[in-house]
Amino acid sequence: MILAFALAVAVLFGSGAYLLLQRDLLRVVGGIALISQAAAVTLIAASLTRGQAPIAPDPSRPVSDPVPQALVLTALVIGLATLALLLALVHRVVVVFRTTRREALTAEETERAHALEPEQQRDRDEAT
Amino acid sequence: MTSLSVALLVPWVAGAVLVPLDGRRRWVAWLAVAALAGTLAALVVLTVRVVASGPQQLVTGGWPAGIGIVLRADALGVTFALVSVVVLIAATANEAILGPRARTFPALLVLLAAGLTGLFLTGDVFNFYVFFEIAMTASYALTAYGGEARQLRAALVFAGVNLLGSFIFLMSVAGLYHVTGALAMADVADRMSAVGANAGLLIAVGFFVAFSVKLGLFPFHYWLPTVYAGSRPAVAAVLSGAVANIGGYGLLRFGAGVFSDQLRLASTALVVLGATSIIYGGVLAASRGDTAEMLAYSAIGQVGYVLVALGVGGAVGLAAAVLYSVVNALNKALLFLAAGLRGRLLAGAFVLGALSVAGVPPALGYIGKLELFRTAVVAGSAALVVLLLAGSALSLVYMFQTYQRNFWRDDGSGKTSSPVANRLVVAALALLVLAVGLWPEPLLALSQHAVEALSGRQG
Amino acid sequence: MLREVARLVWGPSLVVAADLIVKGYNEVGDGFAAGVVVVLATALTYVALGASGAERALPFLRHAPKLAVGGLLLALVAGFFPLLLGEPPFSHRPGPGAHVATVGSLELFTPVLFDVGVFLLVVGVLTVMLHHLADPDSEAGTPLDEPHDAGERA
Amino acid sequence: MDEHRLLGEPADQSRAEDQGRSEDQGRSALPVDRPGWAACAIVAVGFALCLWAYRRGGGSVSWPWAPTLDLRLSFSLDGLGALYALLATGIGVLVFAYGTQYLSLHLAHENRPARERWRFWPWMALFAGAMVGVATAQDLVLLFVFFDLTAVCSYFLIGFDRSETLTRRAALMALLVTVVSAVALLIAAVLLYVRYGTFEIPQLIDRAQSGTTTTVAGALLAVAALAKSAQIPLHFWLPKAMAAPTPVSAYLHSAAMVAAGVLVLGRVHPLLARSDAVLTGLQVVGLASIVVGGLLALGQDVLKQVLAYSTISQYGYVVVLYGIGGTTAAGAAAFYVLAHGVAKSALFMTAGAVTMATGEDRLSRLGGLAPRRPLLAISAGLAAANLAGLPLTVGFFKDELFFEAMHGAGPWMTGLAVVAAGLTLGYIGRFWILLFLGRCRTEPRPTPALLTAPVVVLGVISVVLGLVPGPFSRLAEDAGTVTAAAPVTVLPGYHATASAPNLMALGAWTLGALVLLLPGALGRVSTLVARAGDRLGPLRLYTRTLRGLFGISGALHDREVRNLRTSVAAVLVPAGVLTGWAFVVTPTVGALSVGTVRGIDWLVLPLLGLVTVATVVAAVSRARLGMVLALSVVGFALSGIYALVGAPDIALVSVLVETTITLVFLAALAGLPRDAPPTGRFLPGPEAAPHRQGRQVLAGGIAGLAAFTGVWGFLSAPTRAESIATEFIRLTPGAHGRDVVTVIITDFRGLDTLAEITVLLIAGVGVATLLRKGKLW
Repeated sequence: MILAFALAVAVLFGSGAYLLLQRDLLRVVGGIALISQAAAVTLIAASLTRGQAPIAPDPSRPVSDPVPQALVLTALVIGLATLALLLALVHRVVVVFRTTRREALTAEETERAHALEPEQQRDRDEAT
Repeated sequence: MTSLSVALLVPWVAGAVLVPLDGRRRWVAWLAVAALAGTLAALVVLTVRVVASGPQQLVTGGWPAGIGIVLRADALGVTFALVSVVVLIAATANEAILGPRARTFPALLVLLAAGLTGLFLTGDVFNFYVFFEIAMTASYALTAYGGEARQLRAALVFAGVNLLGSFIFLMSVAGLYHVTGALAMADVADRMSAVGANAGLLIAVGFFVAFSVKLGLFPFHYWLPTVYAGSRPAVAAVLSGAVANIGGYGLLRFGAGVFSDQLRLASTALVVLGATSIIYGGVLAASRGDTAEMLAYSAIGQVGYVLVALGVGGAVGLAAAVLYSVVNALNKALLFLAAGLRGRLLAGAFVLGALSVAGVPPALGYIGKLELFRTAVVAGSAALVVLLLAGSALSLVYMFQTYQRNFWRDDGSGKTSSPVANRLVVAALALLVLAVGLWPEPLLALSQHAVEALSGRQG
Repeated sequence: MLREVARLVWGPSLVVAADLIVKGYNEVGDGFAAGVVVVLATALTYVALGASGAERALPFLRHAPKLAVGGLLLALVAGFFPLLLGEPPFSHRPGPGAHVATVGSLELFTPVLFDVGVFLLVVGVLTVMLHHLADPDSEAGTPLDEPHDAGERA
Repeated sequence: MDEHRLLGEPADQSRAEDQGRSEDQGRSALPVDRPGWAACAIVAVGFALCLWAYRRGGGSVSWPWAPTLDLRLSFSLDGLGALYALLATGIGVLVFAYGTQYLSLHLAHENRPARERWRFWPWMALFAGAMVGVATAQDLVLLFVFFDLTAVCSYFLIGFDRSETLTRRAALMALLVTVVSAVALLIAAVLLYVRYGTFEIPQLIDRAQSGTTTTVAGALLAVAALAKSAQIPLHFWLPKAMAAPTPVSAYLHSAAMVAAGVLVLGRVHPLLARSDAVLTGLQVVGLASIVVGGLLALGQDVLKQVLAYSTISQYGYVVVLYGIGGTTAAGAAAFYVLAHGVAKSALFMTAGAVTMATGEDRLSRLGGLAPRRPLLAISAGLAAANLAGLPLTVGFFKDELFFEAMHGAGPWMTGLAVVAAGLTLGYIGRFWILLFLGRCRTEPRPTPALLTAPVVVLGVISVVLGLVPGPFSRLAEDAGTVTAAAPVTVLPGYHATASAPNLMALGAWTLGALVLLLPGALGRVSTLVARAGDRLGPLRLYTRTLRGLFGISGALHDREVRNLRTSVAAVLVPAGVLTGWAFVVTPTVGALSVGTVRGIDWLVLPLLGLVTVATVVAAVSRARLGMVLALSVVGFALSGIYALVGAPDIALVSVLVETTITLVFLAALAGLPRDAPPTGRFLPGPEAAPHRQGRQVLAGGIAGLAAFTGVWGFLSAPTRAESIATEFIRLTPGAHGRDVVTVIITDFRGLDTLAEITVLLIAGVGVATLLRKGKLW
């Protein structure tokens, strides 16, 4: 099982990373979602014991390790929270960058760069 | 024990109360400042207790330590908490005077403070993660503050990269539990010795990556310039002066406190990484036309010192690491705020910051440099001494180049100058940097205690 | 038809939630789960009636923010009140081992208060998110903030 | 380059008009410089106090400063301290008085508001204080603090005319050279502290043995000191620093700041003396500075440049003397510093007065001023004679003592000493002659008396002490005693005998006379040296280094692509590499296990398979909807797994969460524009070329591999110690619960839950902030 879980985590994390590198921001969010799942699986896989559910457990039989379960519960909630925030952020970015026309935007960037160039040149001349 | 809970509770409750209020009203922002001031007061009391009578500890629910969550305030934690809250106060006051532009700004800052105090004062690995998420989530929202294209871009990059870091951290926590069967840092640290070298080092790498991302160390630094230069000055000050402390603290707490063996194993690697960071950051900071971008690269270089000191290790090295983290946090907060304003007083403030970064007395920085040189000399490494020398030379070049551009070549005349109150806030921060530089004993003593706390953890 | 379901579903969801909280300590589930259940019911209403419709059908939704903050404060109180008694936070009354009065399967002691706090917050926050994400663009056209030059980085 | 701008003085074309203006300004219209006089008064009081304390036998104080680092605020007004403190404050009084007039005129010339004085006098006063600090500090770190403080003051004073590019450059250069080299002092301090456990100079002198540490530390101290005293090869900043207003040059760059360097040498000399290498080095550097500085001074046209190179050369004398070491040299060095300080500041003030009067700063445009400014001419002449070491001036004794020490150091030194003194006479004679004799090229206009008076005072001092050198020699004796750590006697006097010093003096004068009589020859040599210096001198190196730095910086910056994708990749790839490193460097044999599959696992495995497949689908699916659905499949499959492995609580929550997430995603999908997906195009950085897909697959692969290595690594190493889980299970009933997990999250670890819901709230607030300007509803 160790190997199986490790492989699952690897696939989840790797695919998540791959999605993070995409240019479609919704895919980026998907990547984060996958990576959070990878983390959850890792936590569960980190259980030291597996067996019956830890609800009034019968001491004679093995019990599933409750600690990682508690941690996963917390982690899931946090994952949900961050995911929602990220989605909102992405949405905002898309809206703003769509309402401000592309060329205007790139123009702004290049303009910034151009504005800096003479400054830097003057700095160089000045220091030497 | 009470002061510990209070330090935790004040920002938490205040943040919750502030959420529904309209933060664009100045009094709300000042309420936030007051809350942070309260936190600072509680922390000061706590610090006095810690210095007087050793670490303060409590276990939630009165359960045995490890079952209940261990909250533990030692010198290391309170030092970082203090400096972070000071920075937050300065930044919040700065915006309070200008009038915040977003309803939620004050609440988010206070909640950020709650997260930071929590993670600096907890003695439990997973609890650290949770508070860490409070701080990070708040800072994701804060980075977008201002809401223009640049800020949103900054927020996106910041969130994307740091979420990745957070999950790497979480997976490492899982590993830590699996190999030690405990979550309380003390127990974990005790049990680490029994852990196999392979597993131990792999987990340690996970933690290292997570914290290096926060710090923006050399290979992980790409996000940093975009974010620091893109976000608004107050936010940049918070990110570099308060949030980045998570990285430094984490490296110290987990590196020296939990993974001491792995740290020794990796010391060379750390020193190399740190050295690269110093040089790379310093070189790129030179001849940057945009002050904020220069400061961002400077930050990359400065955290390199912390890593080098940590890598060299030993009592002197760790003390230097603690000291320099504090120095760097104050410098960056001061400089980002100063760079964001216009008018009189600021030249002086900026100069003090610049001197501090370059390690020139009487500003605080030279004490950090002194400790670093001590580290290098104790380690008996001439190469390190040369590296530090090069680092300070570089910082001198880029800081004063920028100073001359901003305050000599065009001395702010013609530009509308910022409200005097803002400049007074910055000046106060500058005076703090100067004062601690003139009387460094308290800081030195704190860093000393911090190291004792760490080594106490170790064994 | 879907509308009917939506309306009908919302009430029972509360019952389920209550059950989850009450049984929480002995069976599966807790305040969080309960909260999500309610929110899912709300979400269904949103899907059925659309944002405006849902908010007309369930007018009390607009109190969600208060609910969220109130929930957090309640949880904080439930967690930290022991400080007043000089005990560490999260010490619960009645303490471990002590007798606990029960109503049905509901044990009357402070963790329940805490759980209720969690429940309220989850309902509140998730509803807020739902409300915003349901029609995110309603105000996004305007810039996020008023023009404001002082202290602007040159 | 145009030296006018360098000097910050009005260029000649503008001379005509400000002739008239400064006529009346020169007379009365000048506002009284109150801050200037205040500073002057402060320094005067300082002088009086130093003198009084010194007459009472000095004394010392020592308070704890930073016990953790054994730092102490320890000062002592011993002979050496007294000498430099008195020199700094004494000259200070005169220069400040001079400055009150000079600065007003200067600002008037440039039509600058009088309030700019406030950017001048505070630094001057602070500098004077810092000099006293340097002179009296006994703790190496404390010394370093004051040492750098002087550098910072000089930076702001040099940069006083900050509107001039050349001024800004000069200021930055001075700062870089002096501050960076000063770090050597700090390093030395740390070296000695780590070795001998103290920063206190006296204790260090007691404890330090000759050895590598001491040699290295000594060398470092010497470097810091030499750069400060503008010695070859770190001298180039001083001539540039002449961009400062004349009072600054007359104070910092003649008698005070540059003196701080040799002061440090004198202070720590017993340490330096532990190593012959260091002493030899000092001799070499000193001689080089004497000769090069002297030669270059001969060729200069700009008044202050002549004096600047002369300063380099003159402090060379002192350095050589310290290099020789021993009691005679120590006393001579101390005496030399005093005499030189008097002469040089007088000459600088002369230069300033002349420039103020004529608007000219070049010898080639000046001359014949003696009849028009007799008093100035005579006083300047006395100062020049002092510098040249002619009889009846105190300078004669400084040379006498110098010759004596050099003679003691062997024939080579004897010869070089004569050459050096000859050069000095040559260039300073040339300076005075060209300035005051010959035909008048520029008519001077009246200037305030205070621009001449200080020169007169110093000239008089030169002569009076030339007749009764007692005060100076006594000071020099005490100072030398500190330096040589042995009683020193300084007995200057006129002996009409054929003693070595007298003969050397005669030789020097003849040589100097020759230089004056045939200027052509040495002038050519001087220009040659100058040209060589420009070609491959240290200044060239400095410039090249900085330019190179900026070049590299720009290139690297252009290479960096700071968009989201690169940032993420910059985390993933190094993380992967580090993980690989960790995997390789640690023993893996037997550390990894495959694990066992039993019972329920047979149901878990297929679900894991499903998860894997769905994940890959989510990753590769081109349609957004496809990705979202695949994601939810992943989620629900995982919920199933949770249920199977005995985690019903998670199963429940994860089902609920997955449903919510799916809803949220769908909502976002509906909200997001259908058109071309928003891309990195908006984030800084170039368009992604198709080949980048490959890179992304690669990065993803690395990340996955790293995760696999890490997770497999620690999953294979479960703890042997007892997990806290058992404790939780044992204690749960006591906490009035049956469901251990629920009890953990609400009771044992309730704090986590509290924080977790706070995160949720913050996220909600964030969403509101982003989409509704923070309106929660």
